[in-house]
Amino acid sequence: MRFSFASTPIDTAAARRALLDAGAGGYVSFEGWVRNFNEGRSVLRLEYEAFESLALKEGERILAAAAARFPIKHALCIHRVGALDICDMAVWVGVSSEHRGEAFDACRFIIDEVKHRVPIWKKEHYDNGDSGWVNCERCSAAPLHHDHSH
Amino acid sequence: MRFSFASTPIDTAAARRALLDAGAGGYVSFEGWVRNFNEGRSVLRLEYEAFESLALKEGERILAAAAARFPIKHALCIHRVGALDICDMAVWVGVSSEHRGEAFDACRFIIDEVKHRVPIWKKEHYDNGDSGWVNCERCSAAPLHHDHSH
Amino acid sequence: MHINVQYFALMREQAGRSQESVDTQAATPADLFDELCARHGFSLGRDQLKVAVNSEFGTWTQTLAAGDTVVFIPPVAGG
Amino acid sequence: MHINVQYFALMREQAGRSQESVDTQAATPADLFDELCARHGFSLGRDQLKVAVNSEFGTWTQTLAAGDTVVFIPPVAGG
Repeated sequence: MRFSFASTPIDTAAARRALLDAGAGGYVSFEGWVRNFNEGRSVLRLEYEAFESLALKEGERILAAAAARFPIKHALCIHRVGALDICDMAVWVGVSSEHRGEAFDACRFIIDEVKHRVPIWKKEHYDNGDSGWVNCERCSAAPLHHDHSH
Repeated sequence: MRFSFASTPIDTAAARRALLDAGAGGYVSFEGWVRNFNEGRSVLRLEYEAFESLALKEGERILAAAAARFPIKHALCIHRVGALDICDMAVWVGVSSEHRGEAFDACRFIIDEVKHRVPIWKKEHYDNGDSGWVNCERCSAAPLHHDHSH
Repeated sequence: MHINVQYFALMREQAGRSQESVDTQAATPADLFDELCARHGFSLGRDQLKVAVNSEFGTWTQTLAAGDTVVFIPPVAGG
Repeated sequence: MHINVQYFALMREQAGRSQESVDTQAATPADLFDELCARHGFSLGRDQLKVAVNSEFGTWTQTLAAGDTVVFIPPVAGG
């Protein structure tokens, strides 16, 4: 079980090979792609920044929790850092297991937890020249009244 | 939306490219791999055979049902036919969508339906020299008392 | 009348062929199956099979027409 | 005592640096944050941040020791 960062495009073929297992019948992978809009704004590109020393520990804890919770064979997660363009892959999760149900469940668990717990930040650059840190700018714009509906 | 058969290894990179979409933020893929055992028996290799003219129609209906049921961008399914070895990929499903939840749900729906509805058959070859058509041999061995627990 | 029959998987092995043209009086797929089962000795019964007529799922009781292509579909196992 | 502070993302931009060594009497991360907020004018409040001490999640009220490295963690957005 390994969580890692990549500053260049994620090599999914190599990562997938690490999950091969003669006893595995199912393999599920998730890729997060950079969309051209978010919350009604047109996005041109992104930057990801991580607090890597803590993020790596938290990522490993998520993979260990997935392995404890679901009877899987292998799981990996790789997250990009740095500048990304539309359609680039921001994050990859792969899980192999004996039966497919566990691979789906574990893969979804891992990406959900990564998005909520791992200290990684995303700055969006918009077509009007603005930019902003996702989940931060609106909070900071209205710190006493933020409703976290975003 | 396309369902297809392949008699050579599935080109997942090309299939994935067909799902790219600047408005898609999530991509989920499933691969079915040939396991080295099934129902307690040691498996050496497999053969897949399809009733292709009906299977293609039924596969397209499944992809259309997934698109009607989940707000996805694109979906594809490719199934191998012919002889496969352990760890070979037997089937691939890929789905892209704006948000990841729909991609997970649709991908799982598609593979579940393909396994239950599409006229494809799998013959397993065991390490003791026996072979058998999955879901058929035990039924036919005890046609009056089959409990379908397999 | 002549009916085309295609066989797959276990049915193909037990029929010893992947297709045949049958000259039959069978009015329905059920009648045709019983006739061919007597000839080939299939191990699966009608309750374990589905039927397709002209590359579309059909019913055991629909009326067959000359030139139809019939497939008896054993339990599937894709994926 | 000296405390090392690292900044990421919005906090880094508002502090105008990615790290600094602070000579402080702050006993806890909460005290340290209030001191640095007065200096740098962070737009996020403590209720919107988490805190890490020495590359592990910590609490606002734990006791700081000389040489500790502190990070104020804004809302995350991985994936």
